[in-house]
Amino acid sequence: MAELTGRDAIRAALEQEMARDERVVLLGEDVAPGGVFKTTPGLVDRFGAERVWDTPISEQAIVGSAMGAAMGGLRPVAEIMFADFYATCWDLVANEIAKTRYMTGGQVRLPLVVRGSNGGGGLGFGAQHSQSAESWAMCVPGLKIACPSTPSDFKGLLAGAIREEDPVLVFEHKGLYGRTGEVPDGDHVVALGESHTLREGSDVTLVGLAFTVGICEAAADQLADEGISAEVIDLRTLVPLDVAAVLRSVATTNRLVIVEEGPGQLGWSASLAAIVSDEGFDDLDAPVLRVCGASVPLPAAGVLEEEVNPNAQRVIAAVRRMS
Amino acid sequence: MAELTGRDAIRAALEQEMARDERVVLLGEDVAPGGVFKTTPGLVDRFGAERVWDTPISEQAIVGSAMGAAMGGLRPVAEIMFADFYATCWDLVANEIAKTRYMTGGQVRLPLVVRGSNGGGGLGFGAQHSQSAESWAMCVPGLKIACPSTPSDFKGLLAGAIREEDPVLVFEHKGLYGRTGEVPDGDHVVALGESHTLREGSDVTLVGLAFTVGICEAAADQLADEGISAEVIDLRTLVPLDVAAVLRSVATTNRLVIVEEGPGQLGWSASLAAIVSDEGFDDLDAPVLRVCGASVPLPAAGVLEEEVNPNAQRVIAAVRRMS
Amino acid sequence: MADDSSPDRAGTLSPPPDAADLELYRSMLLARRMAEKTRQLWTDGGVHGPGHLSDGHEAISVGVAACLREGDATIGTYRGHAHALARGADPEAVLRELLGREGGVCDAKGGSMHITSVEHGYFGSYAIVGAHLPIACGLAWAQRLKGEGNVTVCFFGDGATNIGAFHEAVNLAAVWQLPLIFCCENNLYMEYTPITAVTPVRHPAADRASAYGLDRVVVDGNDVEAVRDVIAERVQRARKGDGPSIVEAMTYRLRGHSLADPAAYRPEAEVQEWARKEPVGRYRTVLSERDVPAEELDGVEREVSELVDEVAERALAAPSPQGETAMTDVWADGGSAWRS
Amino acid sequence: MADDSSPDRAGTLSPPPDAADLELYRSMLLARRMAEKTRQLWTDGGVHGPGHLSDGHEAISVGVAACLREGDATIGTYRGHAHALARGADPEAVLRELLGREGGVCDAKGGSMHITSVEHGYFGSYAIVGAHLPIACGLAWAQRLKGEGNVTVCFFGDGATNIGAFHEAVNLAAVWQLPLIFCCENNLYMEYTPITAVTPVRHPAADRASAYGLDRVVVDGNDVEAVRDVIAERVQRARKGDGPSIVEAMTYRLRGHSLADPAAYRPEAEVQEWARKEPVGRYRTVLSERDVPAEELDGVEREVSELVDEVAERALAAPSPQGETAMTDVWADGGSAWRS
Ligand SMILES: Cc1ncc(C[n+]2csc(CCOP(=O)(O)OP(=O)(O)O)c2C)c(N)n1
Ligand SMILES: Cc1ncc(C[n+]2csc(CCOP(=O)(O)OP(=O)(O)O)c2C)c(N)n1
Ligand SMILES: [Mg+2]
Ligand SMILES: [Mg+2]
Repeated sequence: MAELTGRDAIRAALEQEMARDERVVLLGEDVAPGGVFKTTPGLVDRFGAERVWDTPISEQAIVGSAMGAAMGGLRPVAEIMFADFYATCWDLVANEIAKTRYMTGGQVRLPLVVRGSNGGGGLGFGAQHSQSAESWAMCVPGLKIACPSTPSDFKGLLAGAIREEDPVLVFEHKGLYGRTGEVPDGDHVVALGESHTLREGSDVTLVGLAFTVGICEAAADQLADEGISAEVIDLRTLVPLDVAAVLRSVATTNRLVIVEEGPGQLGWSASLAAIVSDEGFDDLDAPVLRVCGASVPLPAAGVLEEEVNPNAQRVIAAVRRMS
Repeated sequence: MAELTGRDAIRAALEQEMARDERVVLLGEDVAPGGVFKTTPGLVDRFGAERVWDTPISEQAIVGSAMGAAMGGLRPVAEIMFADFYATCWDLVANEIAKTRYMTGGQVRLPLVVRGSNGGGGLGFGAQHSQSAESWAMCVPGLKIACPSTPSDFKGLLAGAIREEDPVLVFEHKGLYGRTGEVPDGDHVVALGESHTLREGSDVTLVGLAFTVGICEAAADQLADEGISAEVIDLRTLVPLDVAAVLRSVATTNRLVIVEEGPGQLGWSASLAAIVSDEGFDDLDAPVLRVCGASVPLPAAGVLEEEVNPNAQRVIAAVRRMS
Repeated sequence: MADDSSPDRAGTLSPPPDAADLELYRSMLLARRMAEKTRQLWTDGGVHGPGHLSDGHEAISVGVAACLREGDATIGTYRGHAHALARGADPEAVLRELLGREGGVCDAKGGSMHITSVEHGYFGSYAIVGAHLPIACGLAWAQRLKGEGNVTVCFFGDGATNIGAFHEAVNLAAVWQLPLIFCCENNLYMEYTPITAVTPVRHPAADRASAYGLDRVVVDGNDVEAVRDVIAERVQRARKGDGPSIVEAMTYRLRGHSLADPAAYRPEAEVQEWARKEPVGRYRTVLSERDVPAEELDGVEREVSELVDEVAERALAAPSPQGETAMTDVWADGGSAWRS
Repeated sequence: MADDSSPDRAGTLSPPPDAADLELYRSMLLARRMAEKTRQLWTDGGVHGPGHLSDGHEAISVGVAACLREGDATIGTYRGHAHALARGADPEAVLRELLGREGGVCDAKGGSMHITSVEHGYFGSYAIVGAHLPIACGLAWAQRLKGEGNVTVCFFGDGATNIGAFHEAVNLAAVWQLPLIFCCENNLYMEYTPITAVTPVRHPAADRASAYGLDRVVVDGNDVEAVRDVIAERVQRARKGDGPSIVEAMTYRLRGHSLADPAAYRPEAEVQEWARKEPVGRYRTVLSERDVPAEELDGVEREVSELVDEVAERALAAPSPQGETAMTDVWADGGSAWRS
């Protein structure tokens, strides 16, 4: 075990996978000089410029090339600097990468990863650099979606994504790049589709993803002081979605609060809430509640960003509303 | 009243609004020759080439120009031929049009409409020309979203959208272009945000949007034969979303089935289901059920498309599951 | 033709020159007859959904395929039937796909706009204008890393030159010196709009080449040998590591943009002029002038027509796919599960 | 300068020539001092979030603004403070925005990357590379329809020339003959990567002009009068209906890409060379050589420095915005309700 930051954990996963499999190649803007979030330093020195390509500012060319390279037998990892920029190449992601295996009757595999920074995290990046784009992706069948919350998962889920035979988008919450945590040494791989129960509890289930997992934990701590025992589940991936684990938990706690950073108008928590409200109907003693970001673009000023983001107090308020 | 097709109703709305307000201008691919769905024939003759611009195949330039033109004082109506192609200009739609008023502290208004064909409708257009992109838009605060289901609303909601001071995306279901219906003559405008209760009922509420409204009606007909009285609500717009009307209905029927054409994985029905499951918790005698498209890209062959689309039988099965 | 360009696998072992000519003729005829058959099947109601044929364009797909070898990749648009066939795709599997039958080349999931035959090096037909140009960059990048001297040819229309993906892809290919030939089939129209009405240069692909440091290459796209020769040279460069090319091939659709389009927007004189220049009849004349006997040419025509009739009959007799097919092959494990 | 180009509203009534020169100097100095102040406020922790300054680029925003009149529009990037100021945006409102205070020019919702001052014709700073070029087309289209001879100038970086939106926008502007000047600030780098490493032509904007039927125009972007003169000519053409232009102005950032970037990737010799060419000191030398007395120049400098210090002090004293501000102005009715 080593204590690593999120960004170093990503680098460790890339190094591990590139060393293991020479078909793994990287591409993106400024990836050779180390990346603007410092997730790729030194990789070009170890693996050479043919495997670590610096691209022009051409997101369509980046993810399109990743797709073509995967069809041609490589296992590319493309970086999209900010997930908001998926909008500049959404056609390639949503219409081509997600659909081509199916449309060709399974003639191609697309083992590729697109990774990049996601979410706000109080860093003041504003409306065009802070979105939670994982929900955009979940609207489109054919994409796997991973959203790690710890340095260990930053490494393990990225390695798992690279080993998948299907396209995976990895959303790295930018508020977690700098947080440290224990990361297993050596080959560390987490398979996609398994949620992680961080703590068990009996009164309410709190479900988070990426940055909001920490919010759930903070809320659970405070609730514990009030004598309320909260179970905390980190979903880890949206596709595959570990609905079974949430339903199992709700069967015990009978209450569910889902915490999503993105706008409440529409996002992944709505899907999970709708499913659990249906399939867990008989287990639920209270409505499933969602604590989400406000349905506005993210404002720049710190006090305003705080105003619209979910936080532990809002989660606690939701739990109180249930009892 | 005249009996018009959906496509003629659109043309009528455009003509009505262009005649009323010379700031209303059109742009898009092949709009001058009448459009591939024949929604704009003759408008260039009446209003001139300066107000009906044929563009290159440049979706970013089309919607970007619409935005700039709106900032400059026009009221543009841009056509995106197939809603799937929003993916090629999603940055302009989701990151610029949706956010610029907010990001500039209200310095600009963006009275603009982007309209285009949406959904499948059994026409065999396949995975890249049949998506239900309205849910992509709903993930992004700052866009109003209209999805008409009748020729009358094709005209009225489009006119209403053009008169809005905010950006509106109008999703025209391509399976409805050819269907006919009564359309009021003269100035016909429907304000955004008001759902339409097509028939009242006491046992279950069926909520549809665009093409699925017809599915709800067909299901309601058959349910009536079985002695089940279904209320049918046409949402008409997703933003603003008329949650109040659905909650009112559920307060009477105590049961809700939502029918969405897009993939069940994530879409607008999840948001509505989550909200009603929460706010209507005490009224509900059964879980809110969603009948959605399968979570796969849309296959081309007719028999396969049928397999994945929602239909009246599935709605009826859902209603039966509830009792 | 360049020494290292062997004929497509659809051909036979090193044929003598005139046999190669006949093979070009046969291959163009196959594309033509398949288009005609498709139009008929559509008129009869058997082909459902949109369809985009390329009668008139045949010299391009065939001329290009003649320069390629196993390991080379091609990739194209919704107007892609001829491209698939030219690389050797099975005509029956193509027709089954168009008819939405079991055994369709894409399991009846792709349809007319997505004909793909990866085993023949045709990596697919993409229906959103411009999207496959960046994808082609990736195919060529993989080829370059493998180091076997293979190349990719990417087909696209004149209309595609105005979309952003075109610019990003050609630029990237030029920066990375990829073994990639961008082949524009300029048929003078996007859907209903003449390309000149929406483009500020005369040759929408070739006149942009200099923006990427590439040569300006325009070729008569209705002359199959001219296409072959120009492409062969470009392929040879790419195999040697000398980077990408743009080639603009001038051609014309004999019919509408799609099966449903009567193409009334085109001036009659223009249509007539191009009908005279159409590549299949024109190449027959060339071959006749080279003293290929009429019987031999007739024989090829008969053979191809019979083949197409036969495969159409078999395709029409094929069953519809099982409904469950709709739920397969989203993922590499063959399934479509997205939750547990 | 063209007859019909009156000075920006930030200037005074028809000044005599040397006064106009001093005004150019004053305007560049304002941008420079504001950048320096912003860097200091960031170091002190008052500016939160990312920030992109343009010390070194000042001659471009100022040279352009000198050609424009009320009714003309400009639009730029996240590196947009100088562009806003050059058109007359209130320095205090800009600093309040950067500090996230009440009275920020965008109500503290936009921040450093989105400085906008529509009342001064600056239609905003856009933080996603390339996106605002199509938007500029729309502004110019509206101007053209209004028929008042107004123009739009759109600023962007060298890196933006490789994204699809650039291509679509310049093409459309050329086809529609819009009154629009695309002004590339080529500072040799995208973030950390030299533009030449990812572009196959030497001048990423100018060498693409011919792809749109436009002239190739390169100007010394650190020479404020050269910029003004080249732009004035292009503006005049656009006002007359002679369509769009691309102008590539060569410049250099004095510091890193963003406030957080130490810019270690740039060779020291290159940095030194460009430091010698920086536009503000250089123009002071020019004015001195024209016999403008040192005291006069010192006076302008003192005046600008004092102004910036004062507005910074007032901005720092301003309160944070009310929390509810976060929920306003999604819609034109002032609110953000999305459901009933
Ligand atoms: C991004 C996008 N915009 C619009 C369309 C609709 N569309 C399909 S084909 C076509 C015309 C394409 O013209 P061109 O590239 O010249 O190819 P051609 O059809 O002439 O072979 C258009 C506009 C599309 N498929 N994708
Ligand atoms: C579409 C997109 N991709 C990437 C980025 C991240 N990014 C911000 S600025 C920048 C470099 C831009 O370089 P250039 O256009 O030369 O402008 P400069 O910063 O040098 O003024 C990049 C890559 C972005 N904002 N938008
Ligand atoms: Mg064409
Ligand atoms: Mg730059």
